[in-house]
Amino acid sequence: MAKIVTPFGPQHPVLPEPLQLNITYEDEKVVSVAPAIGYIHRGLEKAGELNDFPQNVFLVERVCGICSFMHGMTYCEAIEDIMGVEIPPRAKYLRVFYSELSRIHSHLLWLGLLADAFGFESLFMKYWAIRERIVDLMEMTGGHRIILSASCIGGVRRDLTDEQISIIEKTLLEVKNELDHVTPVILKDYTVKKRTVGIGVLSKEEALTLGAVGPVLRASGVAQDLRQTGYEAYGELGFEPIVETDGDSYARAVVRAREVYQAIELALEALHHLPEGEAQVKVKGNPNGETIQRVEQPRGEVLWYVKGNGTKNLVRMRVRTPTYAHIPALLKMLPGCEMADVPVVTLSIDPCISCTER
Amino acid sequence: MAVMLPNIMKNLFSRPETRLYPAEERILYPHTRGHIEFDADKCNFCTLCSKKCPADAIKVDRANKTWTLDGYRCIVCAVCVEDCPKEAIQMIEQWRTPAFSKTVEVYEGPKPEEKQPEA
Amino acid sequence: MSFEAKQITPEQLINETQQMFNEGYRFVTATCVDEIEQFRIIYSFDRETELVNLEVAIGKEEQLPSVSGVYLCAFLVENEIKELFGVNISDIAVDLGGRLYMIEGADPHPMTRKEKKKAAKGVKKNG
Amino acid sequence: MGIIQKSQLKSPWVLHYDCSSCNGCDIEILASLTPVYDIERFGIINTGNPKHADVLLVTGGVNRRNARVLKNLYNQMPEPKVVVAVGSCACTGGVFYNCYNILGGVDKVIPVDVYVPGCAARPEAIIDGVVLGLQKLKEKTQMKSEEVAK
Repeated sequence: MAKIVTPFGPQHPVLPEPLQLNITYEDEKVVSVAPAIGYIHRGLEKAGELNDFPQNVFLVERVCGICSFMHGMTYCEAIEDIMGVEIPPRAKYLRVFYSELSRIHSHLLWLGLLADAFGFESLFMKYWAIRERIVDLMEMTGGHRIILSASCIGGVRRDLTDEQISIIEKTLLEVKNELDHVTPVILKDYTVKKRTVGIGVLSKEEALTLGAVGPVLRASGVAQDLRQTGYEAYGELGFEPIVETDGDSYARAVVRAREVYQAIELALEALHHLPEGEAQVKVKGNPNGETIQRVEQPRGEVLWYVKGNGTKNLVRMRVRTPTYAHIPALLKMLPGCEMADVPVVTLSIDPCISCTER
Repeated sequence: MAVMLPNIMKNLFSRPETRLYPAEERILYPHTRGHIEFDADKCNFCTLCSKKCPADAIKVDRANKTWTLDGYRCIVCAVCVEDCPKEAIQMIEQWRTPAFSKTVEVYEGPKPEEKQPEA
Repeated sequence: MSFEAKQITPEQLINETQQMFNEGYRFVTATCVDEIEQFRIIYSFDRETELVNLEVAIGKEEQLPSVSGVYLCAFLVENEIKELFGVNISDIAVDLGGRLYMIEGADPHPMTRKEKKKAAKGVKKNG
Repeated sequence: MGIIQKSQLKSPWVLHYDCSSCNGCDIEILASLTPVYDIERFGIINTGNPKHADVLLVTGGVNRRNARVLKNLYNQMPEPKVVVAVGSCACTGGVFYNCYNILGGVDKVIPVDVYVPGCAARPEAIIDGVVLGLQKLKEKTQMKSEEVAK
């Protein structure tokens, strides 16, 4: 049988973003995959060296529109670490709250997209309808539907009022209630299982050596979550990573479906323990030194390296995003599966290409 | 599909989720970042907003007392609003409306000659 | 500051990385910093959320061996460093030919820092 | 105006292409297709095929590699067609104005008919933008039918 090379992307109905995979098929089976990225490369790291470091907060939030808050937060943490700034406890809890809100939004978005990838249109619509309530909360608290811009160097720009907190608590419980009806579909439905069980398997050893992170790593049976390190206020909130052992697309979907519940719990707990006081401290001076800061994003571990030399401009700013770490794993998962499964497997890593290429 | 059935039945009899946008406009939350509005009378042309703007959307000309906003480059981050010492820039909840062509908003402050007698 | 790195030479790199691999570390990333007179490359590894870094400093023209023979997943980041900084990395497992992000005819190594401008600034600050 | 042209205005099909945006506008475009904003009420359908599409929604500024893809998609779309630039990046380059790989707004590569500002543009603004685009489409259809008549 002759081998055929077909490009998957950059413009593809399943992918909202341009990722190009040059896939070699033998009949219907995938033999090998070569990535060809660069369709969204902007050169953001260089722009971070040209801008002033406070301006960068808004630039790095636009690394990715889905996990926007977390990028901004990690960058702020890195600058605070270099400058030796201790942020107030209220800001720490607020950051946990905003992070978990972003996580719920991102996971619901992804679960919807997965349903879309295997043609379960009504489930896609249902998930996105639920997600819209979280987006409303983001608009109410952060001031924008997508780009929250809530984090700033020295704390949090947007404090919550008691009235807002009661609305949030009510809405999150409602969302949880609605999810109770929808999550069984992902967990038990025949269509979902048929399309995901045993597809794109990544064993525990492969996941570790290929450098997979976040839900992909946890779906392969490694209980690793950076929130265990207790950054911000996570150390004070009870937390156990969610682990599945099968390592297939189904396990990855289950991990994320269960993490939504966990995120709701954590967000509610953060609000419950919210300390009184200021949410922001004034920061003066310029960063001088270098640091590495890591945070658990919806998609996995993100690493920020920041180096300043005592001027307004940074010397180097670098971000290693979760999808970047997942591309080698994806190249391992795809061979052996069938042509029709390529979109599902590709989506199962929760690809975010604008993160990857920056 | 069987697991989805309860959801489908529920959807059939529940209120639609849809916001009938052009027919019914939703009241925007307070402090939503929609677009910025400038008040030339309050401004002292200190150029702080122009320096702080991450997208370089604001241009301030000190000599001619003009303040220029490229609304199609503005990323509504509200940095200028927070940092303006004279509170000349305000955040309005309503989003900026789409248009057929890109326009730049130019505001002129009081001319230097007019202001001198005061000072 | 939450960042410590073990200084090693380019010759030691493969052995040290192999040792990391044998100890069960996960490769996180490599970060290249252009220090104008030389490149610093920081390799980060992770085991159960504990971060360990190796740091290599090489001259601008020197050759650096690839760690993608040990950790296959390093090929992507090494290709990126090779393209954006122009670091001479040899034997990358999957060599994309220095065309990962940019196209033919674009600025060859856009992430390198311009010596003149930065040096002048530095003098000003010190003086 | 024939029946085909009229139906084109009543039910325009959109093609979405992400140039180098941050995903913010993309998920807002998807959000406007889902139940809460439900752009299909107006007969607007998202298609993956440029040859089926009347309206091209572009998000993000153009970079060196995808300028060619964008031109390809634009050229494949049948006349008359409308291009809507969604978001600040697609209008002017936005916050990425000083990135080395960004050429600028979409109008550097293909002609743009409607600009939708905002970072990220809200679904309401996107709906407004597409509706404005339809006015443009009507003008173009009329111009084309006049040309044919001549």
